[in-house]
Amino acid sequence: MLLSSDILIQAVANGLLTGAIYALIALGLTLIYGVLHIINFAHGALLTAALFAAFFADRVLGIDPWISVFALAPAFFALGYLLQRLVVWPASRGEDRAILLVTLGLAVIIENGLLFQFRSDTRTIDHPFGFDVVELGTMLLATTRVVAFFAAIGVAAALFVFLAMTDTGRAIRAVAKERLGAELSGVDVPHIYAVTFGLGTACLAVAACLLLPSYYVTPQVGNAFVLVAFTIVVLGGMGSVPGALAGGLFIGVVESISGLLYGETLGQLGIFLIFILVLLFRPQGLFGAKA
Amino acid sequence: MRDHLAPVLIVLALLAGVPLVVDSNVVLNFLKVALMLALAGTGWNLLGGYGGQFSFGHAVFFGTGAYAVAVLQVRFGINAWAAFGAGIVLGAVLGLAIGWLTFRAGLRGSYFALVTLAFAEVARIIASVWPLTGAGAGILIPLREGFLTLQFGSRAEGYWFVLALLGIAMLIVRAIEVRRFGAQLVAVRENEDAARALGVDVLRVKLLAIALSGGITASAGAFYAQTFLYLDAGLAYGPWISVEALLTAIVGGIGTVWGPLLGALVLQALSELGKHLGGDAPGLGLVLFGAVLILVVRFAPNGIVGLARSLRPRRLARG
Amino acid sequence: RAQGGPIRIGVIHPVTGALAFSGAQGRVGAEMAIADVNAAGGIKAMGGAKLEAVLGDARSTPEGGVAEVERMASGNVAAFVGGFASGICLATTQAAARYDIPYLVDVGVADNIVTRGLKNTFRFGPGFGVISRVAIENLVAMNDAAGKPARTVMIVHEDSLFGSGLAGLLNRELPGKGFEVLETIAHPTPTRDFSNVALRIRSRNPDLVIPASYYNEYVLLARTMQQQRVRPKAIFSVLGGAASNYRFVREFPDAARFIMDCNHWVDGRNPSAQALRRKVDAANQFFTYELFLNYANIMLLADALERAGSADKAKLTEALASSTFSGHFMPYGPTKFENGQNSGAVPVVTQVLDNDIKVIFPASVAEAPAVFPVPA
Amino acid sequence: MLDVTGLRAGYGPAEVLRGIDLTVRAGEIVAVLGANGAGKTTLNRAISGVIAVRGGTIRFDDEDIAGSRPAAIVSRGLIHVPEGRRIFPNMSVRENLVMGSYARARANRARNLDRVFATFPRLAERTRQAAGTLSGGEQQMLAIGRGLMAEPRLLILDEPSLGLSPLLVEEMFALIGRINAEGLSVMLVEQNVVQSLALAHRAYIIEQGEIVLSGAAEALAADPALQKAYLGL
Amino acid sequence: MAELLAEAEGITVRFGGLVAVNDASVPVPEGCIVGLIGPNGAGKTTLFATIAGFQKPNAGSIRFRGADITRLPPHRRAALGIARTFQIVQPFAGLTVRENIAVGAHLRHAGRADALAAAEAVADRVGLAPLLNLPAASLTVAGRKRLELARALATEPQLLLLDEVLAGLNPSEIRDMIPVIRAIRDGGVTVLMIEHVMQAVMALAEEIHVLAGGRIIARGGPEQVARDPAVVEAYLGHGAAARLQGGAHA
Ligand SMILES: Nc1ncnc2c1ncn2[C@@H]1O[C@H](COP(=O)(O)OP(=O)(O)OP(=O)(O)O)[C@@H](O)[C@H]1O
Ligand SMILES: Nc1ncnc2c1ncn2[C@@H]1O[C@H](COP(=O)(O)OP(=O)(O)OP(=O)(O)O)[C@@H](O)[C@H]1O
Ligand SMILES: [Mg+2]
Ligand SMILES: [Mg+2]
Repeated sequence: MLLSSDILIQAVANGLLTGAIYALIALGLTLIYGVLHIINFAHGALLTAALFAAFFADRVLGIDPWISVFALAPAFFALGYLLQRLVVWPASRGEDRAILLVTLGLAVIIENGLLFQFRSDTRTIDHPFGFDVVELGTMLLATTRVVAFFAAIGVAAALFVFLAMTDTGRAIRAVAKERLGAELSGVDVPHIYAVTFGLGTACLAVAACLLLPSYYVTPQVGNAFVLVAFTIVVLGGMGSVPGALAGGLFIGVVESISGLLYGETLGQLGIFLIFILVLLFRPQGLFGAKA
Repeated sequence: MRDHLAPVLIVLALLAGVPLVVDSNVVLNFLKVALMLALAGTGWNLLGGYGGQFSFGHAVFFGTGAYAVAVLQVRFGINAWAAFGAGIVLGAVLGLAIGWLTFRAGLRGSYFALVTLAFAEVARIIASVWPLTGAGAGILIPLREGFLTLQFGSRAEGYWFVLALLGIAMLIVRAIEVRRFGAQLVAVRENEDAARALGVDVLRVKLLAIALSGGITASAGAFYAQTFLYLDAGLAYGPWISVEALLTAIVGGIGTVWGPLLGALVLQALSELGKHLGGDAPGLGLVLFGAVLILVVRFAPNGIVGLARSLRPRRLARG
Repeated sequence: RAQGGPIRIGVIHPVTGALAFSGAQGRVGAEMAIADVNAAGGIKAMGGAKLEAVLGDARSTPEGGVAEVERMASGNVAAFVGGFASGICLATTQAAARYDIPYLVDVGVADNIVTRGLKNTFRFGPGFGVISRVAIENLVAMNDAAGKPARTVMIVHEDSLFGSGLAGLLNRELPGKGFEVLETIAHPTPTRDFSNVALRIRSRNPDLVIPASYYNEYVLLARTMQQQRVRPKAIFSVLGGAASNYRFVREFPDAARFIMDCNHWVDGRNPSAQALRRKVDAANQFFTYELFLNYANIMLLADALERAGSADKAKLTEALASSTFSGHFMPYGPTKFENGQNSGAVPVVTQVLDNDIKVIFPASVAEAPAVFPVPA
Repeated sequence: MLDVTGLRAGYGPAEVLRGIDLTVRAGEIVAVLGANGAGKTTLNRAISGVIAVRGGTIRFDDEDIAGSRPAAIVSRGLIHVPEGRRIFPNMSVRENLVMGSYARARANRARNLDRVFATFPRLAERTRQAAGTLSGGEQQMLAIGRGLMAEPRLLILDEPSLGLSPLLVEEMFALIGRINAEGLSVMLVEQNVVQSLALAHRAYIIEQGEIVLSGAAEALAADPALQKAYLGL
Repeated sequence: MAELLAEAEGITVRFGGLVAVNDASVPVPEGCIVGLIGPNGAGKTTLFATIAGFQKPNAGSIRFRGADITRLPPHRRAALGIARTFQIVQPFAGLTVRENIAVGAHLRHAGRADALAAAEAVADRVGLAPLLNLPAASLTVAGRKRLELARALATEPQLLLLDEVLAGLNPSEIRDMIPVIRAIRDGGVTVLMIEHVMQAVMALAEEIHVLAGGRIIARGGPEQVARDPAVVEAYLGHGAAARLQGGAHA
């Protein structure tokens, strides 16, 4: 098949735009994974919840997602914080496999609670820039996605600095590997766990507000993103913020190019094959430290 | 050694008697599905519970067993029983292949979990485009009831069949538990380096475990295909199957013979209960199910087997 | 059953899980029909016996559907309606067959649902084979009528049974009918982004785009095409979620305008169809094919009950098999079941015109003339 | 400064500490000695709030801290350098030390870092190495260094000489003496009985969760029963 | 001197830029107790890891009973009769002490009953008998050290590598352990031990190798090594050296 370089370049650009959103979702996952050592099965459901929140902010209160993000991100931080403090932690008592089940239970509750409350309709918003494009040479890039791209990169960068430079960031990393040691250094472990969960959830709120103008909401919508996010987390190296960002962008481009060449279905295969290859040759992920 | 198998045999015999005293198809259907999940969970438990290798992708085995039995019958005209056996073998071989790729590369813990998840996804995508598996259209096993076609006319027969499969699987697990292989498997779960230092061939132990695990879970998939007679990629390889396999084992009691069976029964019952309490409002039943799941975890952190043990007077460790 | 007690009807749909939206729509249709039958005096041949819906949730899986069949069979239902997805219908019809309880398939378009020799299984709507054959015939006829404006085609389809089956058929049939298929693009459900698909369409610039996708993907595709300024001469879809969905028409009128769809649809001129439409609007629901197909199936069942004069399984099955029901609002004519398939069932072509969905083909049931090719 | 009375604690059904009474006065080095499994580590864990206290009181600076959270106890300046090092393996040596000043003495972080590096030059050479790859002895130094970063008022050291070479053990005890001379109180849990008693002012002997002997270190060192039980003489 | 059971020859191990072990050779005569001492970070544990097969050397070879085993994986070496303990203990935390030891015993005993019986016998030898039914997680550090020893012994090794198994014991406990280790040697097991507890090394080892900065800086009999000025400077310190001298004369 003949593909002009124009098309290839635009496909790469599209991939990067999508990848940034993936990265943001993966970022939340990798944070929670890195500290709680567990794959948060409720991540997809929480993303769905965030999308619903952004949707109703727009529909009912008339607040554009790009504005409401400034309220929803803190609100979802609080939600995540409280979920961890009041549900996940007490129910699991910090046991890895119990956390797994609790997050699974949460996912079922959130997803079906939304279904029960709002039914399974597909909802979309009519965003003022919904059909605008940024023209870059021959490329037409959706304005909403370009904005999302830069916002996502910004959030990732901020998070990276936060983890590397601040005491709370260091405490998060410390708790991740050595709980007792952290406790004896004066770290309030349940608090740090909850902060981490809150941060991961806040990332979802940001992702939701960026996604909504070009996407839709249903009670199952989050899951499609989370499967990719899992891949990205491993690809980038578990717990690594730059890894999640790079992995997200990389996966976005791979998906885009292989989708272009082999069709969207087989294009998905491209993601997972890359994933398996990376794991076989660099099991610690692109940015992961060796075990 | 016989003594070790006795409790399993007794319970199996009791379960086998159910259709003789209960003639509600609702109950039998309930039990049949629960036993099928228990079977999938028993496979998961061997690798995840005893071997400590948590898989999030056991659908890859379930689906392969299911597709094998369907494709071999439909496309190649192979007898259903032979196809069923082939499905189990294929599950085991696939287990070996996946194990060889992942364990050799030293993948463990959550990495392993996510790699298996990826394998299941790859399988799902392949099955959704490959003409042999019916691609997107799926594959339908023609309806022909009979012993030779392994399609049972009565609910009881199907029930006994899956019970027999589960029984064999449980006996295998029980036998492993009291042998060298079992001890080594558990040692690998607890600490690979220490196991290696004590002369355990960690790779071999894991490979054997994943092969057995794959075979057992594949038999559940084969049973599924042979019962519902229709498969598509989402049904065979969908992520929910992977979740149910691990859920039954963990809720029941990880690393125990009884865990998956108890877990499957309890989870199925909870799901029915949720449905009952939630009424006809879509979603409400599952919300209740999720809430109860969290409560179960809260009050039975070591699974139902663990709960039962803690209620009994403390027993000295097995000797 | 006590004389004069209500007649229980098992209404099984996937109202949770991936298919929840379609399942819920189907349930609404069945419940509306049952209410209407009861309001009109119930089953007169049975002394005005009322119908009672026993609701079931198949949870979007075959085993979920079977569990509901078992539960309801032990609760003495006279018949089943529903299923929605082919995979569920295959399993539920088979389970119901063990009890010889008649089963009316609402949507489930897979042809083999009715070719397995199950005596209890009836499908009122058209199966996949008929839909796709008619779709191609209609497309060719419309193109011919308009002076063959469309010659090149791109197909975008979801990768499960319905999309890939259709794409295969189109690829086989269209070249012989004067069309050139430039490219066929498969995508999974869900697909997160259609930018590249739009990109490819833009670069190949086909006259005609044929999407065969479920609702969410369809909407994303149409939106992305609009955004990327992809404007083919027509978008002609088959069983295509959005082109026969009022939500889409309302929310994205620009993206939806002039889209055509070959699908299950009511005879828009039929008064009872119009009445139902009003009722659905009043109830703040969307008028979708899942809804009215279930409605029609209940009507068909009520008619069979009248003729059988009994809720006895064998008699009811017999009455269904010999049914010549014509009091429905589908453009099918009187029902006539051959091996359980209603042989008169056909799809029609609809188009989004003036923010409404109108039947445009075949002429015998058309409400409005087709706009084809689409004005630039 | 630290006043423990009637302390009881344990794990699950097993009660390990069965009424411990112990005091550390300001400026003292107190050695806690006892056989394996006597409950020394459990005592430390109970004092620093890592495990629940089942009875008795723990007063630090005249306030009851029994039942407080570890973070709160650390903020008061009671720092526990745990057995088995418990450093952060994924973080660099420097970051480990910085974490030591998470709850206390943040303002003096830079100064304290220099002090720790001066005390343990080996760590200064390895500031960027991941702590998990340090040798056993290096990890021990790091753990103590991390504890010092919080400017402790009372330092609990659980077997600090474990795994150190004789030379370093020597230096370690000298170091403890030095920081004590600067005014820091130390509670020292050790198996290195001879040197501990030589360094400490007072000592307690724990057996099976109870204090069986206590007094001035010199007197204990001369006690024949103790010599037989713990010095292998 | 007895025949060599095992020999590490010219071993070099690098971690990135760091040379942890630098061209070190350690011969281990059969039937002996050989000590390996040296400052923290000298590379002792790393050298052990290469002998047991956990660490690939960048250069050098490992010989066992004359055969080159440099490329064998750890479990094959265990089967040949090399057992190691871990300085940072690695118990099977979720298992009981008995089950922990039985894993080692299974190397030579296929049957469950045999392995458990062997485990109990070994537990007796190292003083773990009263703790057999406890979960390994509840052992104290010293208990875990014993467990390391017991598990290794249960594999019925010919060469036993002990990495600081006496650390964390008090002097009288160390005194009690010395005969245990000696008895192991007398039972025909060759021992190579890393130990910082000099009294024990001096009492047990027939030959001592001193590793510093990755290199062997001294070797010889205990008395000789303890007097070596380089060893005193790098490792013992003058205080300890003096005490050892005193002890030796006492
Ligand atoms: N996490 C735990 N769970 C259950 N029991 C424990 C746990 N930790 C310690 N124990 C038990 O508590 C008792 C006291 O242990 P502790 O660690 O306090 O002893 P110790 O005096 O510090 O010994 P050592 O000198 O070996 O470090 C021991 O019998 C031990 O088996
Ligand atoms: N995986 C690794 N990566 C980087 N450096 C390492 C690694 N393992 C060990 N080292 C370094 O190699 C050197 C030797 O370590 P080793 O553990 O062999 O020392 P040791 O002699 O056993 O010391 P100790 O007596 O303190 O246990 C140390 O400086 C250590 O930091
Ligand atoms: Mg201790
Ligand atoms: Mg060492």
